[in-house]
Amino acid sequence: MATDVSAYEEMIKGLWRDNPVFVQVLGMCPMLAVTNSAINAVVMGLATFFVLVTSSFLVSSFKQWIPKQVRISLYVIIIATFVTVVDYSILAMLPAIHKELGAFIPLIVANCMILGRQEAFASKHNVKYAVMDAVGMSGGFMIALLALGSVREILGVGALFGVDLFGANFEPWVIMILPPGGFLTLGLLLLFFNWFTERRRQFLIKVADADRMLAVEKVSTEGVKDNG
Amino acid sequence: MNTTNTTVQTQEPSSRRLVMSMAIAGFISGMIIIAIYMLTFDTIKENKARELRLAVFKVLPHVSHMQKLHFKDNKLVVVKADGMDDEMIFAGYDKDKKFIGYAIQGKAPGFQDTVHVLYGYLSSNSNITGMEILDSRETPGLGDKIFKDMDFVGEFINLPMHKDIKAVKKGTKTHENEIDAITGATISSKVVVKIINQAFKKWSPRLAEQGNEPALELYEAKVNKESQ
Amino acid sequence: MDDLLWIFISTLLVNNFVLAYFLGLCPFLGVSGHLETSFRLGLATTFVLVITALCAWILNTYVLIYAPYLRLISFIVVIASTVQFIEMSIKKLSPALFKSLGIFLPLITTNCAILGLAIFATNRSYDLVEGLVFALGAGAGFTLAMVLMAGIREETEIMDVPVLIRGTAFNLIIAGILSMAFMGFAGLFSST
Amino acid sequence: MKNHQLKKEDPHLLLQSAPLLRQELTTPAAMKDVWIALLPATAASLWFFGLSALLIILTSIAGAILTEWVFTDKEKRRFAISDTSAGLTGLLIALTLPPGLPLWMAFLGGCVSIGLGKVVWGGLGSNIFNPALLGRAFLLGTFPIAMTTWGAAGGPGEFFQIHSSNLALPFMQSQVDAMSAATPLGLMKFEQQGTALWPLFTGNTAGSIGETSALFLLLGGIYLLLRRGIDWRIPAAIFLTAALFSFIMFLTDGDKYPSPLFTLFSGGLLLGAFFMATDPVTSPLTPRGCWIFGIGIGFLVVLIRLFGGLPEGMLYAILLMNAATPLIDRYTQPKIFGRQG
Repeated sequence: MATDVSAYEEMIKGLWRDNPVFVQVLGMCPMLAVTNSAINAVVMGLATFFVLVTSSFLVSSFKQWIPKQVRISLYVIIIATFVTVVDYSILAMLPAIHKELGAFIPLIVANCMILGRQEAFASKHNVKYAVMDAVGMSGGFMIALLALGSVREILGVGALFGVDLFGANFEPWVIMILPPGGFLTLGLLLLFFNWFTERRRQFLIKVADADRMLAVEKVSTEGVKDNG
Repeated sequence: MNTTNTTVQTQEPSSRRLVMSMAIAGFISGMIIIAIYMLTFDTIKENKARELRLAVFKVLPHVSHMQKLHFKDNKLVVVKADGMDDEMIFAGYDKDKKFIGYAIQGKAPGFQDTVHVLYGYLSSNSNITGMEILDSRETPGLGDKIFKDMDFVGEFINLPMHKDIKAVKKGTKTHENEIDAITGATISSKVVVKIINQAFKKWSPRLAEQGNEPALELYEAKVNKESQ
Repeated sequence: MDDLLWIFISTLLVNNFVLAYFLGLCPFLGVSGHLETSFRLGLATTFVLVITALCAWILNTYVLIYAPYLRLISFIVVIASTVQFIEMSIKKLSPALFKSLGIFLPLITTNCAILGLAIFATNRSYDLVEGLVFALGAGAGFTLAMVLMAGIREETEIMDVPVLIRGTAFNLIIAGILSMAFMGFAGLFSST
Repeated sequence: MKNHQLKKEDPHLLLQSAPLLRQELTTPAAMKDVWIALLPATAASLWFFGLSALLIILTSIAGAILTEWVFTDKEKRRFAISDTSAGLTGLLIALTLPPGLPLWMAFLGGCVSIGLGKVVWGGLGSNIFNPALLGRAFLLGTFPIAMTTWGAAGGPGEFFQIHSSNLALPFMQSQVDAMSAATPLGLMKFEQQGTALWPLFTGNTAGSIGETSALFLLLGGIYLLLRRGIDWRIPAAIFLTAALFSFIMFLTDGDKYPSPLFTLFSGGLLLGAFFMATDPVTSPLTPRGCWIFGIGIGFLVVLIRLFGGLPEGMLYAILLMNAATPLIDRYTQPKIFGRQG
């Protein structure tokens, strides 16, 4: 029971508290390069999900047999294998999207988030935790991709997942689907994330303060009662 | 591994084990990659062929069959292999396997990146029958009108190619070899025109004399079925 | 000849690896705090890029035409071992150079610009010379972006940028502005 | 501002702390000089482009001031607005906009100028890039069509004629305006068609509302130079370099490339050289640095105009040199006494 709860926590933490993009600032390259539309973001998110979960599963299952000296090379081989699998699958199933994502699917290999998870987590934990962690991390990555992709597509094209939102007269913000728009949107999203975290922290401090005050008051009133 | 240092490295695995584990990983990963390659090979090949066929059919009307021609040793030879390079063009044939015209590729640097163009050419009357942008990264909403603006694309249908074509400001077209450029995307329009002029210059002396065109050698049942 | 110039200018300014293709963002956002370091990292990366272009060409011409499916994995392995090899040989041949570049070499292995270069050069079927010019342009562009970024960051270090903004968000916004300024180079030397 | 002047006049007399601190005291008085210097060009914009120009100027100033107000701490608000720098940024960006631009875009331009150009950097004096130009670069990248659709210059008779495209609803496209025309730079670039120098000099051509009139911009610029509000080296370096570079190209092919005078009087070169490149906060500190900065701008603007894809490059030339300013500062810093070097 206890293990279940913490395995669940391993998953949840990647989604928000340790979000690979917003908090750890990893995987910036695919993050910015493919998020000019929501559908590209989803495909990239799914591809990363597949690669991370399968690699984590393998690395964690075989961790006793992986010699320390060559572990990084082995991780890279494992990751590159699965990326090749994803690359060919997308090319076969979704040729149009493959054309748009282009070189950035093979570049999943160089996403430091994936290698980082193998080194920092999967190689040290058992299969269940490793997979849960991978699901959480890639889920968090997908959330970030989708957030960025949606904002950029809505403003830049006036559509979401290719569905027109504002009618033909909408003036698209072209810069949003160009490189500067990627940098600026992610910068502003991070800013918003920081601001939100800060607000929450201050709120929690306030709540804690209020609690303490209440406790103090309670003690003093109780003390008064006692005296009375 | 240095055998003289055995005292220090008692914990470390032997180099044989390292090599073995790398080899096993490499072998497994190779098997997986080859498996996915075999699995997707046909679909990917078919997708690519279909895409190319659709593009050729678009720029050369009434075509039912096509084959690749390679300019080698001063003459055009039919090639059956995959892949495409700058010295290759397509020949289109009608239902009765009679030669219709050529589809020729060209490329040049555009506003952002290289623009790839495919156009159809009838050697019988020196007409361009149509133009299709195969690949470009021109500005969305502006430069991308070279393939999204049907008025512009339409100007290349039945365009006489007796001398170099020229892009002029929209509305000032006076000669039959002139093209109305897209307002606000003059550079991109001129690039398309430039590519066609260059490719024309390169290929027109190479094309076979009329009536002497290479006969249809490949006969793919699939193509035939699709076109009927 | 014209084409080579265009490949160079285009990768240096118009399609800058960092500012337009988002390649090499990790060092660009992470290690660009100091000018001197950034410049050296830029040089080291350029060096590795050129070597990679050479390796990619050899692989493409002699190996991968028979086994295209091994492209990614062979690139990765070759890049990693090349960097290792360069590191060792520099250490032996020129300790001084190793002192200034050495610490960056492991960093470069994880730089997606290297793998990106190999893949882009393959996708565009560049020949050897084109590939080398492409690598030089990419490296110079990476160095240029790094140096500009580092200059700006050093300058803003002593200014009262709000605490909330400082950090990656701020770096991304600077990168966005730089990327916007580089839009001015669009179409350079293409229209004639 | 005075402090700054001193620094530029004689760097050897000044003790500078090792990492150069930029503490420009941009007082309302110095701001007032810039406002006065911009008056002739603003008046000319009203003369040529009528009510449209007025509306664009007002909305973009409103956008700039509103953004400044929203993002400033409550205690500092009054001071921040009363130094008029936000309003000035709003006016400067307005002068670089085409007369037919939808007003909501002008408003957005004002907001972005201040937000991206000033607020994120920590306020006045800390920014690296010229805020007004950032706003314009953003608008040009965001709405490339609206930003390159130019209205023809009219006269006082058409003062009350508003471009229909001005009144597009927020986030909506404008209807195509019948009064559109090509700028002299656009004509040169795409049609190899020159424009007579006299209209170019007075400003009776299509273009951004405050950029067309060389005469009135020169008047303002000379006023600023006389008041020593700006460093003369920057505009001088820009003019010399741009003229020289374009003269060389003109000699190689007079049909394809414009004359040096055309280069100087067209587009945003004058406005940029006098009012934007010279912004003390975003330009180098040392005299040598100013020369390098100006030469860089002059070179880049001609490079982009003649060999790039865009007809006008002043905006990008200044932004790029702004980005290089920290580097220029670093390598032109006067040597500190008692140190080898």
